[in-house]
Amino acid sequence: MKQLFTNRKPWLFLLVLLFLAYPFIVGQSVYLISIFVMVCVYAITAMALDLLIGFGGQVSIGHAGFLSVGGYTVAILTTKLGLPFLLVLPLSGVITGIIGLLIGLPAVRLSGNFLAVVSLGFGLSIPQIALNWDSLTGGYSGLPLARPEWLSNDSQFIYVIILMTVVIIWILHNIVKSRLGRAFVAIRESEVAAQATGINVPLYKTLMFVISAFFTGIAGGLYGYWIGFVSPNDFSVFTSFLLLGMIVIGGLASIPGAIIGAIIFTVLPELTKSLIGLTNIIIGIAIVGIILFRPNGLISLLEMFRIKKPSKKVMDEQEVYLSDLEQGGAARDANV
Amino acid sequence: MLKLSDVHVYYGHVHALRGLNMTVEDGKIVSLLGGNGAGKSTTLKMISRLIQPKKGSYEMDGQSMLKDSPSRVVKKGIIHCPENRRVFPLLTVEENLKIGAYSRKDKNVKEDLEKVFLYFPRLKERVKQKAGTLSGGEQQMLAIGRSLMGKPKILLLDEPSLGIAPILVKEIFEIIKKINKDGTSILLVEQNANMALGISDYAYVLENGHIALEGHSQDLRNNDEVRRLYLGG
Amino acid sequence: SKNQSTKGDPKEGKKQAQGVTDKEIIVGLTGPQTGPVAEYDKVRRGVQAYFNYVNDNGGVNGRKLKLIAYDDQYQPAKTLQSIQRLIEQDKVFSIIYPIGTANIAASLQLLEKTGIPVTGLGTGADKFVNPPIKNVFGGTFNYVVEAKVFLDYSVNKLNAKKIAIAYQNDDFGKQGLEAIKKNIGKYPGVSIVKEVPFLATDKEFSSQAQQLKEAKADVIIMNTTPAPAAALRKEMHKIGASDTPFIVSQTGGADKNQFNLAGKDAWEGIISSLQYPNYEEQMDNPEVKKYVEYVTKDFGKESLGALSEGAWSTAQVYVEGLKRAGDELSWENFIKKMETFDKWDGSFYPSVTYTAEHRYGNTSLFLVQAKAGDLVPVTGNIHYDPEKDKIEYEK
Amino acid sequence: MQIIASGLIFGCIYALAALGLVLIFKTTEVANFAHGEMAMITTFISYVFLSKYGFPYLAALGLALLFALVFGIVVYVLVMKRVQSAPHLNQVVLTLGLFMIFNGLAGLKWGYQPTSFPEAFHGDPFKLGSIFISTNEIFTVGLTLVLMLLFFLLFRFTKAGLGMRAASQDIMASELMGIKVSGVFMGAWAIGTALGGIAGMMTAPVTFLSPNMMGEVLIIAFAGAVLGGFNSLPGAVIGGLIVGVFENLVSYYVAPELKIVFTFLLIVVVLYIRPQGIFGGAKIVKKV
Amino acid sequence: MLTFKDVTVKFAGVTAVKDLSFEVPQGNIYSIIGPNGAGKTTVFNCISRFYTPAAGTIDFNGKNILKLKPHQVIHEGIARSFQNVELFAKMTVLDNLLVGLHPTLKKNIFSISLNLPSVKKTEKESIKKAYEVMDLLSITDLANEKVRNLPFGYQKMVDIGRAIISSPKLILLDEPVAGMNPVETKKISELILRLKKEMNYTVLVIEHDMSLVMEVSDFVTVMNFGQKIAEGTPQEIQKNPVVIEAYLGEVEENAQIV
Ligand SMILES: Nc1ncnc2c1ncn2[C@@H]1O[C@H](COP(=O)(O)OP(=O)(O)OP(=O)(O)O)[C@@H](O)[C@H]1O
Ligand SMILES: Nc1ncnc2c1ncn2[C@@H]1O[C@H](COP(=O)(O)OP(=O)(O)OP(=O)(O)O)[C@@H](O)[C@H]1O
Ligand SMILES: [Mg+2]
Ligand SMILES: [Mg+2]
Repeated sequence: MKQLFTNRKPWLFLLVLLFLAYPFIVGQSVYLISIFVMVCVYAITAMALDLLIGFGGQVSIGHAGFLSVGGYTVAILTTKLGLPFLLVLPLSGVITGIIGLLIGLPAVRLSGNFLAVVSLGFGLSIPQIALNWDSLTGGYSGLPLARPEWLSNDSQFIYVIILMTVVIIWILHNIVKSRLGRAFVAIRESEVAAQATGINVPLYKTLMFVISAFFTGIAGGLYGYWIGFVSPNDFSVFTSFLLLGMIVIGGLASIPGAIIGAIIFTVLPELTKSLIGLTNIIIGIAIVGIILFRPNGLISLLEMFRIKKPSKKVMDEQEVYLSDLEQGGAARDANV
Repeated sequence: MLKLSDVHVYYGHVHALRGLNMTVEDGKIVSLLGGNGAGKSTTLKMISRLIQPKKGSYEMDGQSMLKDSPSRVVKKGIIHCPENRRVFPLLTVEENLKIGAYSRKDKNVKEDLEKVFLYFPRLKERVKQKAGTLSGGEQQMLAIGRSLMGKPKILLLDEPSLGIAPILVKEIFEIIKKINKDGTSILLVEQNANMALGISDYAYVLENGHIALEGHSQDLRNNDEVRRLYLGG
Repeated sequence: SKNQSTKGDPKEGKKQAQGVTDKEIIVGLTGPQTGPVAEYDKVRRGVQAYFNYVNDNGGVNGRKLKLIAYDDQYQPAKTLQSIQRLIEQDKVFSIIYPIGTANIAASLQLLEKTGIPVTGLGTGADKFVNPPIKNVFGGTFNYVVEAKVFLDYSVNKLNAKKIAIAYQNDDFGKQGLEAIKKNIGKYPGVSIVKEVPFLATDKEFSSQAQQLKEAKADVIIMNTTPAPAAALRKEMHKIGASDTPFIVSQTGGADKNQFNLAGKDAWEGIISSLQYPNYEEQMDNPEVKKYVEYVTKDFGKESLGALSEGAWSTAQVYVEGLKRAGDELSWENFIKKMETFDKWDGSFYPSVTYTAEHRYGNTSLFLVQAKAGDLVPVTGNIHYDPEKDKIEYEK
Repeated sequence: MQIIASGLIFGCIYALAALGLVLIFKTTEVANFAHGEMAMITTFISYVFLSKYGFPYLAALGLALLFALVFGIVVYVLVMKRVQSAPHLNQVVLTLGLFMIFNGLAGLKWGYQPTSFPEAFHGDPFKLGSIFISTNEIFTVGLTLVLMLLFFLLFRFTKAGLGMRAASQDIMASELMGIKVSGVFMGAWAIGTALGGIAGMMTAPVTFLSPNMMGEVLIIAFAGAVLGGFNSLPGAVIGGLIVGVFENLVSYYVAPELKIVFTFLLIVVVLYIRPQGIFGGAKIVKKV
Repeated sequence: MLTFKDVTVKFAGVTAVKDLSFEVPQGNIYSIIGPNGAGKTTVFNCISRFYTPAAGTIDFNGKNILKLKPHQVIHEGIARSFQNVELFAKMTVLDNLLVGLHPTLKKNIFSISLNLPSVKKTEKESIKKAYEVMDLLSITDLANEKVRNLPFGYQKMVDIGRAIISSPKLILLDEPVAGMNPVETKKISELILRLKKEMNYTVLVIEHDMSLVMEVSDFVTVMNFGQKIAEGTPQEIQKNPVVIEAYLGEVEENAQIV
C-alpha cells in the first residue's frame, strides 16, 4: 500500500495545475473542451470504480448503470421539478448512492463472478428501464435539459467541472489513505482476518458501493449537464467494460492510475475516429499490450521516477509473476 | 546426488541466496538449518525449479537441472514438500494423495496409499473430508503423505514438524528415517534443529543466504555456536 | 482567404462559408463504424461512393467534394464530439446524414446554435422536421409517414379490420406504433388487436410469434430492423402462422438479404416499402448502374442495399442543393436554395420537397412484395402530403 | 407449452456457449469474455469452408473445430500464459481486450451484415403434441446434454480432470506435484474454444451469422452459468435452461421489453438465497 | 474471565469439540495443548465467532459472547492470531498493524473525506503506536515490506503484533512459535511473559512447542478428540501419564527439546 500513499501531494498539485491551465491552452475550442470534460467524467467514475474494485476487491461490471442514473437524475430534477443546479448536482450523487445501496445489499453476500453478474444485470437493466418508463424518462426520445444561465457558457461551466473533479480526487485520496481505505483493502485481502480485527465486513462492503455509486452519480450528473441531453443509449455495458479497462491499465488500487486510464481511453478513440472501423481494434490492442507489458498498469512506469529506492519498484514487478505464483494457494484459499 | 555450487537467487533486488554451495549425497539425510529469512525455503524452491537462480550451477548426477521445468524435476524423482502445506483445499484428502502420485506411471499406487494411511491413520478416517477443513496438523500430515505418494528419489522437506504434536513429531522423524532406509535421500529443513541433527548424517547452517557452517551432524550438535544459535542451549 | 472566411460569422452575406475553397467543399459525416450497429457504416459508403462519382465527373461547379467521416460508435456523447470536431477543427461546410435519433437529439443544441446546414438526417423521427428547424433537412423516410401509409394500405387495399402491430422497442419502432394508434380513429371499425414489442437485439421470438398467432389479425404491421424481422418471420413460419398479410417497414423489409436470413419460403409474401428503385431489378436504369458500379468498386458487393442506396440518394439531393447554390456557398444561401426543392425527382427518391415549413424531403414511396426471391412492386408511387395530411395512390 | 419448449431449446444454446466458458474457468479461474467472439470467428471459418469451398457440413464442422483447437492454444500461449499468475481481474480485462480485437477484425474481414447459416439437420418442423419442433432443435438439445455429460465425467473421474481441478486451486503446488500446469491450461483453452465453436455453429442458424452474433448470447450464457454455480458443468446447462425458459415466460406473460430486467432480478434473488449458485456446492467456512 | 461451559462443536460427521468446560482466570497465561485435530483451533474459532457451538455457552466477563458477530468480538477486548498466518498479504507490515488498530479509531466519513485535523492527529498517533509494537517484536526495519514477501517466521510475528496492538484484555495466540527456531521461540516466550507482567494482559495460547508452554503457562488444559483429558500446572501436566501417552510421548526424549 505504502507507495499509494507517499509522494501523492506533488501528484495532486500537478494535476490541479494542468486542469486549470487546460482551458487556456485549448482556448475556445468546444471540441477540445468537451474531450476534457469527458476525461473528467470518466476519471471520476474510474476512481470511484477503483475504490470498489482495486481497493475493496468487489467486482462491478455495471457501473455504466450508475452513470446513467446520475444523468437521468439531473435531467429529471431540472426539467420536471426545476430544482437549481447547486441542489441537483449533489442530489444526483445522493440518489445514485441510494441505488448503490440497493445493489450493495445483495452484493454483500456475493463475491467474484456472482457479484459480477449481479452488477452486470444492473448495468443492462438501467437502459431498458429508462427506455420503458416513458412518463419519467421520456423513453427513447430522451430528456433534454438546460444549464442554468450563469453556466450556459461552456468555458465557464468547465471550471465547475474542474473544481468538482479536483475536489473529488482529493476526497477519494483522503478516503483511501485513511482507516476506511485500509479497511477496504483488508476486506479485499482476507475477510476472515478483517472480521477478527473488528471490521464489519457487510457494512463496509455496502459502504463501498454507496461511496462508489455516489461519485459515479455526480460524474453522470456532470455529463448530463454538459451534453444537455440524456438518453437510454448514453452508457452501455460496453462503457462498463471500458471502465474496467481504465482502472486495470492505469494500475489497480491507484488513484492516479485510474485517472491515467480515463485519459487514455477517452483520448485514444478521438485519435482513431477517422481510421475507418479500427477504433475497437486499437483500443483492444492497447488493453492487451499494456496488461502484457505493464502487468501493474501504467502507473508502475511513473513509480520508476519516484524519489525512492528503485529496488522497490523492480520488486513489485517481480511480485506479480513470482509471489503470486507462490501466494497462489493462499490467494485462492481465500475464496474457499 | 544433488550438487549446488555458487547459487545466487534474487527476488527483485532482494538477494536471498548469496553463493550457496551444498551437496546431497545419495541415500543420505542432510539437514539445512538457519534462522528466519536465512534462505532455507528459497533453497528448496530453487532445487525444485520454482525459482531461477541468477548465477550458479545445479546438477543432479552430473547433469545440469537449470533447463528443467518443475514438473520435469518431479519426474526425475525430486519431490518438494513445501512450506505452509499447500494442500489443495477444495479436493478431498484422497484426491490430494492421488495428485501426489500424478506423475507416476507404475500401477502400485494403491499400496503406497495404504502405506500413507498406515503412517497417518487420521488421514484414513478423513479420506472424504475436504483438505481445506482439516486442522493445521492434519494438513501437514496430508502434505507429507502427498509427497510420499510420489515415490521420491530425493525428498525435500520444508519444516515437516511444523504444527505437529510432539508425539507425532517423533513418529514423523521415524518415518523419515524409514523411507531413507528404503533408499530415498532427504534434504530436511527444520527449526527443530535438535531432532534434525539427531537423525541426519550431514548438516548445513544457512545465514542470510550462504552457508555459515557445515559438517557431520554429530559434530555440529556439539558445536557451541550452533548450540547457542539454533539449539537454544 | 479560406481561413479568413472561416473566422468570420458564416451567416454574413455573400462571403463563402467555412470549408469551401475554389478547389473543394468539405463535408462532414458521423455514424457508427464499429460496435453493435456497425452495419450503418454502409451509409458512409453510399455517400462516399456518390461523391467519388461526382468528383470523377468534375465535381460541383469545379469543386471536388471531400467527405470527412468519424466513428461515433452510436454513442450520443461521441456524436456530439464528432460534430463539434467537424465544425471546429475540420471546418466542414455542412453535415450530411448524421445517424440515430438520440445521437442527433444530443447534438441538436449545437447544430441549431452554429446554424450549420444539416442535410439528410439519419432518422425518421418526426420531432426534427416538424416543426421545421432552419438549418436541418430531413432524409430517412419519416417513420410516422411510413406507418400512416401502411395503415391506410392495410385498411383500404387489404381491407383489414383487425390489425396487429409488432414493434421494435426503440425510437423508430415506437414512433410507428404511436402514429398508427393516433390515426386508427380515422378508419371506422378498424382496431388494433395486439401490440407486441421486441428488442432490436432479441434472438428468440417464439413468444412474440405465439402472441401474434393467437391475435388472429387480418394484417400484421412490423416496425423493425432486418434481423428481428427475419427471425420473427422464421418463427411464425415454423409454427405455421405465416399466411396472415405481413407488412414490414422498409428498414427491416426492403432488402433481399432477408430471403436468405429468414429462408425463401418463410419470407414469401412479405409486403414492404421502398423509395428508390430496387437495384437488382433495374440494372438497365443508368442511374442505378452508376450506383451499383461505384459502390461495388469502392466498397464491394456486400455494401449494396437499402442503406447505401438511401445514402446515395441523400447525396444526390445534397449535390443538387450545392449546384443550385452555385458559387455563393454561404450557409444562408445554401439553405435558401435547399428550400427550392419542389417535387424534385432527379434522385432515386420519387419526389423531394423542401420548403421553409416543410422539411420531410421525400414523402413518396411504393410498396413491394416478396415473391419467389424478388421484391415485386405491388403499387405505384404513393404520395403523402404533409400540408393536407393526405395519402394518394398513383396508378 | 410452445413457449416453454422454445425456451428450453434456446436455453440449450446458452448452455452450449456456457460449457466452454465454464470449462476454461474451472481450470484457469479466468472468465473468458472473448469466448463468444472466438466462437464467432470459428463459425465464420466453418462458413468459409461451407460456402467458399463448398465442403459438406460435417467436414466444415470438423475443420472449424480443428481451427478452434489451434486458435485456443495460440490465444493461451501468446497472451494468457504470460499473465497466468497475474491477478484474475487483469486476466479478465485482457480477455475483454481480445473481445474488442476479434470483434473488430471479424467486422473488417467479413462485414457486419448478418447472413444465414445452415442448420446441422434440415427438414421442416413437425408437430409433437401441441408443440412445433424441428429435427435440428432436437439435435441441439441432445448435443448439449451429451457434451455436458462427457466433460462432467472427464472432470470427475479421469486423472486429467483431477489435474485440472488441482491446477485451478494452486498453481505452485500443482507444479510441485509434477502437473504441467501450462499444458493443462493449454488443453483447457483448446477444448474450451472448440466447445465455443460448436456453440457458435448451433447459434448461427438462429441469430444469423455476423460479428455481433454472440454478444448478447454470451452475456446471458454467462449469467446462466453463474446462476448454475459457474464451476459446475451441469450447473451451466441447468442455468442456461432456466434463463432460457424464464426469458420466454416473461416475454409472453409479462413484458418482452423488460425480460432482461426480470431475468436478472431472478438471478439476484436466487443468488441471494444461494450465494454460491445452484450447483456451487456448499460454501466451505474458511479454516483458519 | 473467559468461561467455557459444556461447549460442543459439530461438523459434517466430525465432532470437533465435545462438552468442553474450562475457565481462564484474569491475568493468567493459559495454555491449551493436545494432539492434532483435538479441537484447539476450533475453540478459538468459537471465541472469535467464526463457528457457533451446537451446544454450550461461552462467557467473557459474564457476558455471553455467542450473541456477538465476529467483528464485534474485538470490541469486547478479545484479539487473536491465526495458526496458518492470516495476514493482509499485499499490505505492508505497517498497514497490517494499523488495521489492527481499526476498532480503536473513530470513523466519521465526513471528517475522513475532508481529512480534518482530528483525523490527521489520530493517524499520526496510530502510526506511532504501530512503530512501538514493531520495536517490541524487533521487526521495525520491515515496516514497509509487503508481508507476503516475508519469511514465514516474520509473518508469524506480524500476526502476533496485529493482535496485541489494539491493547485487548484477552489475547488468543494459535501456535505463535510454529516455524521458529529455539532462539526465536525464546524471544516470543519472553514477549508473552512481558505482556502479562508489564501490561497484565490475559493470554490464551495454543502451542505444540513444549519449551514455550512449560516456560510461560500458569495453567494448562489438555484436549484430545475434542474433550478435556487433563489439566493442571505445566509440571503436573508434564508428569501426567495420560498426557504423555496421548501427546508428549516418552519423557527422556523431549528432555532435550526443553
Ligand atoms: N516473494 C519474495 N519477494 C521478496 N523477498 C522474498 C520473497 N520470498 C522470500 N524473500 C526473502 O528471501 C529471504 C529468504 O526467505 P526464505 O523464505 O527462504 O527464508 P527461510 O529460511 O525459509 O525463513 P523461515 O524459516 O522463516 O521460513 C528472506 O529475507 C525473505 O524476506
Ligand atoms: N469446517 C470443518 N469441517 C469439517 N471438519 C472440520 C472443520 N473444521 C475443523 N474440522 C475438524 O475438527 C477437528 C478439530 O480441528 P482443529 O483445527 O480444532 O484441530 P486442532 O486442535 O487445532 O489441531 P492442530 O493442532 O493440528 O491445529 C479436526 O479433525 C478437523 O478435521
Ligand atoms: Mg521457510
Ligand atoms: Mg490448530
